[in-house]
Amino acid sequence: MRDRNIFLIVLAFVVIGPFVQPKVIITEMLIFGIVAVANNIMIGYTGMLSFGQAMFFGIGAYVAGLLLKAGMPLIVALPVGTLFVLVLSIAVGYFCVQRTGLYFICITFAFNQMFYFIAYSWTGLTGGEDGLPGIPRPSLLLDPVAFYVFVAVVFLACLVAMKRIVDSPLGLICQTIRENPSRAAAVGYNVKLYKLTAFTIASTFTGLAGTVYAMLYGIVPIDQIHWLKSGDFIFMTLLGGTGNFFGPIMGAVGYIWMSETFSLYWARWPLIMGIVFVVVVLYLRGGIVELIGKVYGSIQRAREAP
Amino acid sequence: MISRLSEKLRSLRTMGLSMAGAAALATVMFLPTQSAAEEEVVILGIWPITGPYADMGPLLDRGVEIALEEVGYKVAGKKIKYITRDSETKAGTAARRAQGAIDSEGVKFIIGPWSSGVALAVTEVAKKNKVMYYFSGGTEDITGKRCHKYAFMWAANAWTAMDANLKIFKKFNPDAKSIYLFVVDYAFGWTLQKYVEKLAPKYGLKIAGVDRHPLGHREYSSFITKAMATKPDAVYMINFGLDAISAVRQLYNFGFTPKKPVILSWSAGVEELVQMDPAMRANLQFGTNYYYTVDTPGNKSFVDAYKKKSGGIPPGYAPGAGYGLMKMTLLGMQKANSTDPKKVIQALEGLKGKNFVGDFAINGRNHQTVRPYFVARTKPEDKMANKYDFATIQDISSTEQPRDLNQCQDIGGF
Amino acid sequence: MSFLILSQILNGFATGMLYALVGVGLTLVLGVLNLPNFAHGTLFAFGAYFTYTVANLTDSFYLGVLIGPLLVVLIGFVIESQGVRRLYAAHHDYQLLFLFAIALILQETVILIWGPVGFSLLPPKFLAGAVDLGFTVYPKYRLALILFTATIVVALYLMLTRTNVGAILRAGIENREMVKVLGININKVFLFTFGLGAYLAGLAGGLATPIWGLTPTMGFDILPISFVIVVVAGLGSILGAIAAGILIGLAQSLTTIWWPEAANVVIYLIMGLTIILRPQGLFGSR
Amino acid sequence: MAGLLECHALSKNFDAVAAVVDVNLEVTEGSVHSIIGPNGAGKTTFFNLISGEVPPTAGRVYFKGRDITGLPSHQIPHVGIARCFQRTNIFPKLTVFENVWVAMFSRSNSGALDFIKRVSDFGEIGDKTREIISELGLEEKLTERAETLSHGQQRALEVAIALAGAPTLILLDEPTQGLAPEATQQMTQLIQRLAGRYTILLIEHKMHVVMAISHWISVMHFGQIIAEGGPDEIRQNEAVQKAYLGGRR
Repeated sequence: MRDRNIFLIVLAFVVIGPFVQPKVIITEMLIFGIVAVANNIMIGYTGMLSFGQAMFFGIGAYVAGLLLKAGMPLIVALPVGTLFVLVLSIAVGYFCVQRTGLYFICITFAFNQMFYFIAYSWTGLTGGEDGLPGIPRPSLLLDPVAFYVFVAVVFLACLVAMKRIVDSPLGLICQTIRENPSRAAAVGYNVKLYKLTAFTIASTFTGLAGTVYAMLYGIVPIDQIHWLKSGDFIFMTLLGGTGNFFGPIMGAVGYIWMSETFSLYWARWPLIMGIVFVVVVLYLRGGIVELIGKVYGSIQRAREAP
Repeated sequence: MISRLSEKLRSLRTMGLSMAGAAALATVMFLPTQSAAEEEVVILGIWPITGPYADMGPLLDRGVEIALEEVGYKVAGKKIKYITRDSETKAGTAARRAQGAIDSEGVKFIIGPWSSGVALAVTEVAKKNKVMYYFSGGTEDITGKRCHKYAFMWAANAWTAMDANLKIFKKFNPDAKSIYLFVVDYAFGWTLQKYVEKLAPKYGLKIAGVDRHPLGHREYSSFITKAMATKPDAVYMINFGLDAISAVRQLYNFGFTPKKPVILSWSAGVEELVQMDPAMRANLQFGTNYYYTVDTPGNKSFVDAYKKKSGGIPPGYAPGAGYGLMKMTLLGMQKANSTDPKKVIQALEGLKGKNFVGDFAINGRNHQTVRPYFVARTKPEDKMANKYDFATIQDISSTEQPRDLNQCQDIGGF
Repeated sequence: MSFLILSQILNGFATGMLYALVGVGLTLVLGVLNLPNFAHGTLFAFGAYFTYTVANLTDSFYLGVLIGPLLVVLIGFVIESQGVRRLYAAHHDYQLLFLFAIALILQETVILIWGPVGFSLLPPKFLAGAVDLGFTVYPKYRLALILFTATIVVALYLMLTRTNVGAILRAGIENREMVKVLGININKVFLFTFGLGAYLAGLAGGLATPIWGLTPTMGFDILPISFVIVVVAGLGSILGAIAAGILIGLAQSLTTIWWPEAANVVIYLIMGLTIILRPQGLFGSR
Repeated sequence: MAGLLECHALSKNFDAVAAVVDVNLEVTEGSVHSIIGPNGAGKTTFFNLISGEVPPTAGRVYFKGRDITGLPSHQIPHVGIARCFQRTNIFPKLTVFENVWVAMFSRSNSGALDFIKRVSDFGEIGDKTREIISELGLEEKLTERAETLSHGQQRALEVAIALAGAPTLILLDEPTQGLAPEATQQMTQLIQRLAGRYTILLIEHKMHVVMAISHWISVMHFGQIIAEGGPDEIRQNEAVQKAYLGGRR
């Protein structure tokens, strides 16, 4: 399927979604959709697996939340929150990209924990365990519909921006690093620098999503910066499929949908989630994208058959 | 030319097909949920079913069911639809599920959850959606700093609870001079600590030291050695659930108990005691919002009904809270003879009466349920009538929080 | 004050040795198998639950500690041979997803089997109670724990440095290709390593029960700490994991004297400093 | 006359093993310079020292008179040295076009961090990429994934990637390795075609290829250069025959 068609499907989802499901759930799907797509710039395009993306999501949310609470307008709070994450991700990323493979996973994981405990301990600023409450929304966005439209616009804008990035030379360079880092260096690319760039871009979009999340319930709960959330982000990305730019959106939608649905029927629902993940890993590496491709393919074959 | 056109048509068709496919997928995935029928009132219980408090969710839920069975799932002429959601003890998830249930199921009343952090997120959702919210117990902010017209708290006020703990401790340990505090390091823990520090002089007690530990901490040896070095007359614990159980276990390992008493100041009662070996819980004093031996008319029928469902285990704080929350919500509806949240709230404000925990009154100014807080002391193993006969409730007269300590300046309007 | 510091050092060793066991198990799997084992924590939990069950059935804590961890090894074998083995060629992301999924499944299985409510297990009679050491009163069980885990750790270290099996494992950490070239059945090596990692996690879980008790989520509580140990130690360093485990245990308990709230933060401070000052870890070479 | 590339007393030790020992080598601009020697002689390590994959233990490397010793590998292409690897070393999941395009882009003057424009917006780079691909006879595979190419085509792609970096000097590490005779011949012809335009430093085992295309040959043995000269000289050199030709195959 061509990108344009997929984009239309995404658009259709954004428009139809809120009519068939609670807006808040679709809103979260869009917010985490941004995160999952951004995460895929690292996982799918550059071949880096960060287990620490929740720290950027959470910090984006905290900074924007604090600014909004201080009476700053949206137009200041969101960009400043995002910029803060940008700068921070360069600093954190600098240490992380020095290592590869498992060590990279461990370091990002450990950084995540460090920032979690900072947020946890710095109660005066973040509210610690109780979360950062009372974040106001601008009066224009008080109405749930208006807020949904706002999130949808941010989502689509992020999508276009990230699509632009992966279609740019940078996107291609990232893929060369995924495919063969030493060869990428041998044709003249500073691998660590580009990894840092990919890390920063992914983290910044993640932070941006965080700034929007801060307004969703008017509270930043501490679990949004916990390492389990970083895990969620990875699972969303992989569930959707890393081979396609749009795949992770389906991952975010599917992940939230599964947790919402399964939890209604069985108290031990994480077990079902676990089984789904095992199936994905063992039989469906391409994620939901591959599943759709297979179904689509078999329908086509069936149609062609006499 | 024609081929171009047909190509265009084909791409249009793929587009149409994909759009239709997306719509179909969306419909299959998200079967439209019906919102509440007119003659139904939908009450949401948001409980921890998975995550660190997974043990509490089913117990809370069981308590609720008993309250509903008592009224035959009907109130004020309407059928009650009681639904539950898993909070996972994650504030973000709980907020999403609460908001989702309000949007799709037409929820008008929320009860739960179990922990303070989650409650503070849910209370925002309730406020925004003008849905009545009855919180079990914990952070005093619900009826304090962040009070609002739609939120109520069932558990006793923190001041009330700490005062009761100290009073009973002093009564049974008249020679005691100093206590050492273990405090879980977050807002609710600090609140309780603040009150203990304020109240201790009143009972001639000195605070020998305070150690704050992170939530979910399991290793207390270093706190215990530090505490023991100050030779306190008791360790006074302001922590909950597994943290408290771990600390009790290790205090016993270190030989602190049973020589000297340990106070669990905000305990779940039965739920925590069953996880302790009888040797560990010797010489324990615990304060709780509900203990099953409380002697009130309403309580006996509840305990009997509960034991039938649980296979003989008596209810602790969690089932008591579930039962109590639903009872209070139903009471409001009955008094208002309506299921309109606003009318129910108005009916509850200032309401006084007796129920299974004893005399209660709802403070109209901050929506705090004023009610007894129970303090009990464990029985020695050979005095236990059965394996759940853990403790004896001591004097239960409780004092209300002084008005100047309450941070609910203005509860606001609807 | 100095008495307090002495007792805290004792405390630090007791927890530190448990951390070391968990850490060595994880670092072996990480180093030899090159696998982000996010199920390590739940193996720790299973160790505790199996120990509890066996101890209750046989009325002997010692049998529990002996048999419980061995049952965890069986789980480890199943995970390795049925799942992980098919993933060695895959990217870390899928390995991680798989192992995390296993962790979820195992944790929920604990609740299905043993229920969501936790348990306590007291130390055996012989080790119950406390002894007066002069400067402090200290639980006998913890003293025994220090001695026992120290023995295990030393034995483990000797096994890994002085025996053929150890040589193969260390070679596996240094250079996996070499092990293949040497004509050793790499599948067996991997199975053994995963089993050994599971055993150490399970043993730590079993030994920890009289101190930390049992709860279904205990696996997810220990997991972050074990990863920190590996980062501080240096990936694949066994000596490093032992040292880092003890170091973190000590740091935690000593922090309690002056800044109790930071008992957990200090772990991550140590780790942060390590990353900045010595990114390859204290004992790492890569 | 100073050479284009000069190595002065270049050495590399891995732990206790000396892989390259005190090598002095000069590559004349415009020449095809081959390095031969038995397996394990240290030829590839020597390449790695020049292309910055590993830093030398001792000695210096000069390129166009500039000291490039220890320069990180990603800066080497920018001084004008391109490298082809012994094992096929391409980007398997990318298309042939993309493989060559990135190498071309690396040396172009466009902002390296340009992530506003699409790849397709760089018309000139795209055109040049296609040119090089055609030159190497891969034009029909333009949009195929590199992993689907035959071995010979992958070797050609490897050369294309090197050429795309607009180098002065090309390091070729056994370009004909594993190729069928016909493909070997094509590769030989290709190198001969390139010979006029680029300076080529070549590691090669197939003697007929070496003898056919080289202007100058250095023989390496146990990390040392044991002989140097034109093809005829080398053919007749006794030390070489003993150490290398005699002992091989």
